[in-house]
Amino acid sequence: MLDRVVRWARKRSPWLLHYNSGGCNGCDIELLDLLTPRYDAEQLGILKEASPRHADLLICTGPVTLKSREPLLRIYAQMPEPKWVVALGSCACSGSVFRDCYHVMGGIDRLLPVARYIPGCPCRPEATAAALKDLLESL
Amino acid sequence: MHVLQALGEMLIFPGALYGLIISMLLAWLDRKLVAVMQGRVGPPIYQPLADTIKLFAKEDLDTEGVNPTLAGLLPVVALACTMTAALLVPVGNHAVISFQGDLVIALFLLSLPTLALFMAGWIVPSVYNVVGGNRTLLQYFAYEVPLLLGLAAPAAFSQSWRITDLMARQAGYRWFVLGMPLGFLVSSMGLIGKLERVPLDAPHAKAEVGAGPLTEYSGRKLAFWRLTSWLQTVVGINLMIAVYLGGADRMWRYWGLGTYLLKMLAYLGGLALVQVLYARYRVDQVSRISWRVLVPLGLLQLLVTVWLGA
Amino acid sequence: MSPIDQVLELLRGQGAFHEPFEQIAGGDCVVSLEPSRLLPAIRRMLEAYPELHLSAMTARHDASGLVVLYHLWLGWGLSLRVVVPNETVELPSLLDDMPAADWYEREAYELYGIRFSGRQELSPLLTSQSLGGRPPMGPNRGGGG
Amino acid sequence: MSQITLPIGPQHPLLKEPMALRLGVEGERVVSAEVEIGYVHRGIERLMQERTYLQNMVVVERICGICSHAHATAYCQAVEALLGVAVPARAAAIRVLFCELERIHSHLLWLGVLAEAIGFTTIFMYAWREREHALDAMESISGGRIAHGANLIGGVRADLTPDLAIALGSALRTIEERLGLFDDLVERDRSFHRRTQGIGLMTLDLVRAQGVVGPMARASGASYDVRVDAPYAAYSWLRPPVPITEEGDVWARAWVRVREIRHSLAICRQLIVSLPEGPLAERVPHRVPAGEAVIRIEAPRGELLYYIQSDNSDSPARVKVRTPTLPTLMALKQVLPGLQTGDIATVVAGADLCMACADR
Repeated sequence: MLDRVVRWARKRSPWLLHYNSGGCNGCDIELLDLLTPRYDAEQLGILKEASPRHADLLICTGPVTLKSREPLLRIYAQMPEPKWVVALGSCACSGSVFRDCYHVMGGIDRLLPVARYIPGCPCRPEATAAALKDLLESL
Repeated sequence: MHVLQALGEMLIFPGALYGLIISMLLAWLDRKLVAVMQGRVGPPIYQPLADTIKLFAKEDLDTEGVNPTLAGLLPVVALACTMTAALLVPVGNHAVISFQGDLVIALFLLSLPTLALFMAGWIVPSVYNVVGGNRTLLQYFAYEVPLLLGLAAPAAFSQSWRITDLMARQAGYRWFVLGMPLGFLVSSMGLIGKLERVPLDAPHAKAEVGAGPLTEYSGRKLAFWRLTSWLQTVVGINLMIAVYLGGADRMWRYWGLGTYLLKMLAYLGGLALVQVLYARYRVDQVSRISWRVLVPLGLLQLLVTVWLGA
Repeated sequence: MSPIDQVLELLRGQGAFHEPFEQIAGGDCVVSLEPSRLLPAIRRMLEAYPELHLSAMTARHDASGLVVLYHLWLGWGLSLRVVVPNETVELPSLLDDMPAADWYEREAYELYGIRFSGRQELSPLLTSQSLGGRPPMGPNRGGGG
Repeated sequence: MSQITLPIGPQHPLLKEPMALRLGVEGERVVSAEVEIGYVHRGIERLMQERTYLQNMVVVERICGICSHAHATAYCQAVEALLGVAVPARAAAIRVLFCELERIHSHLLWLGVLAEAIGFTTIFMYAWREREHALDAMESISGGRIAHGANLIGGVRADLTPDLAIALGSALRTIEERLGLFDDLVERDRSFHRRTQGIGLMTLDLVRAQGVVGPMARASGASYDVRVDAPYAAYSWLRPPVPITEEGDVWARAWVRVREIRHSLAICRQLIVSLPEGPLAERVPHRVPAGEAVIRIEAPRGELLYYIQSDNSDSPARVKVRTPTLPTLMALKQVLPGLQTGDIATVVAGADLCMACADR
């Protein structure tokens, strides 16, 4: 019973923390766009939080540059359980065009366990919203 | 019977349970109103409840270098103080406890959570928490005086510091807001500062200091702090309704509650409108405006009131 | 007198260069200079053209060594070309006369291994320490695509 | 008074992209500032040297998600200059159309970010709502909201058909109608003035010394705009007006940008009515003859410079990209000390940084 209540609440209150691990800005802007009037993710209970300590979902964009590695791991460690990582955009999923660059690791899953991959270059806010909703349903 | 009634008042209405429900409803309505004014849809009605349950079910990380007992105790103390204040301030025209000077005690109880919040920020060895905590304290010095001055005018006029007396003086729609608009505005600004709402939300301005004093807190502690802040909003609005808007006007038998709820919505709507229309003040701008504008205006109101009343 | 001729006149007065200019695709004029003449030439031009700014600095490899281009803007595009042999890889720093050169010089050091006299050991601007300090675009760059 | 270090970034709500500021703070005043970049450094310049000219069309659009078209335009122009190809008049006009739509969307985006930094979420929401119309217009023409793929080496891929022109016209009208709100904000709103006027002052000398370009420079009185000083594509006959002001504070930057949105709308409208007829693109060879090219164009943030060296093969020997954010960052380091901590967000957001551009 308690379990069901908690699950109900978790599905309806996903707070995001966004980290750009070296992406081109496109996905990041589209993610921010999700909060604005046309898409308004607050309907789904989604809030963008400022501190890793408050967040449930870590939304990562970018192909993980060598310099982003440390901050990314630190942010993930600071988040309280339960937590999920979402790879937003083709770069974050696989490295995309930057896969072989000398300063790029190529994909969030080289570092962190990824719960959802959202491909697209950049992915549209609709795609992000649908994928997040799908992730929440599956919890 | 007496004991049961007292218990009921403390735990159910207008005490803890009612306080929690109404504060969550108000928190939702606040977000919803702001969203609608910004051209968005806004969160569903159960949002604050879902947020709270989720936070309680989340891992509660202990921050390095912080005494866990103190960190856990501060939000509980803050919530307890706010709940006690809620018992002193009439809901509609129903006050659980009422005595001469309860207005001052209520204000004192309401300022304790602010100090606890400052402490909560100060004990964490993280820059954002400390800077946020400092700002909380700086702002506390700025808004507390206007808030007090603004509420002093009706008290001086009624020659009583008892909230129910103030309400009684306003019976028959002679609301103090009509006679003392300046005092109402000054104390409303003070209240916005106390609740750390836009435009006086510098202590937890996201773009500057993350989540301010609460940056490093997670899970249960964060949930307690959020509940405190929501309940403070309710108590603050109740206080303004009681002191300036005549409490619950009894038009006919059942209308008291209705007018009270209407006033509550209107006041909340006003707060939301201010949030939508203004950019944030810097902390130094807050103190400057407070001491150069709000305090003189509050004093003026007080003098005029005393002079007219005499 | 056309704008480029005025600049050439100015530089000739300094004895700063010997070659004629060339017009490259896209419209910029390129003037080649000896590395030792770079600083006097820049100083002279800063005096004559107050609105001059440094747009960018490009380094690249060539058969003759490392080629560094200083892309300037003085109402029209002018690039100064300096060639340093692969053995020396050192250029005078423009930092004192042109604060804008700061990060471009750091970047050139980091990506190409060019040293700038008058500046102490430059810290990497863009790349991570984990690259091991080897210039990723330098002549003997490491493997990988 | 003791000094504490206030680290901002790499993850911080103020920054949409990672960079790190290390600020020495005494009380509420900043006394020293260090800027660290490179978190978004992917090594694009070397990547481009390892890809063909054609493949690089995809790469350049992904240097930056905000000004993707500006990068593609500069790259195409450089390669076309090396090939000695002149693009058809219609293609030049459509390129400019996208440049201006991109400027509108970029400036509205910036206004929103600035508003959010000063706690004015309503303006953030409204600015981004209007920005959607510009994105819609670009999407309907090219098929991409952010990465448009509108350019080709030798011309453009996307055409402005008559029915698309009608849709574009109505999108422009919508933006224009709503723009009055932002005019009011900049001209009259006291709560906006209180947070932006006299903040983050950048003198003309600093602008010149650091080589700051674009709206940042024009807000400090510099008159440099590549579109006018060295016209390219269709700008040779469009001649956009250049708004300049001398205050040099965050407010001036907002004023310049809101003005520019208006001028961009006018250019778009002019292009709709006087779009030249003709083919969309020239056929070009894969192999580019040896040579060097320097191209400067006016991206939404200012002068964007591309240097390409070709060696008579199908991939470039050297590509250099200098983006306008780089000098802004260098200047920012000088502007931050002396500020109140409460103004850091305003100045950093007001600088319109694009780290993906700066780091490459």
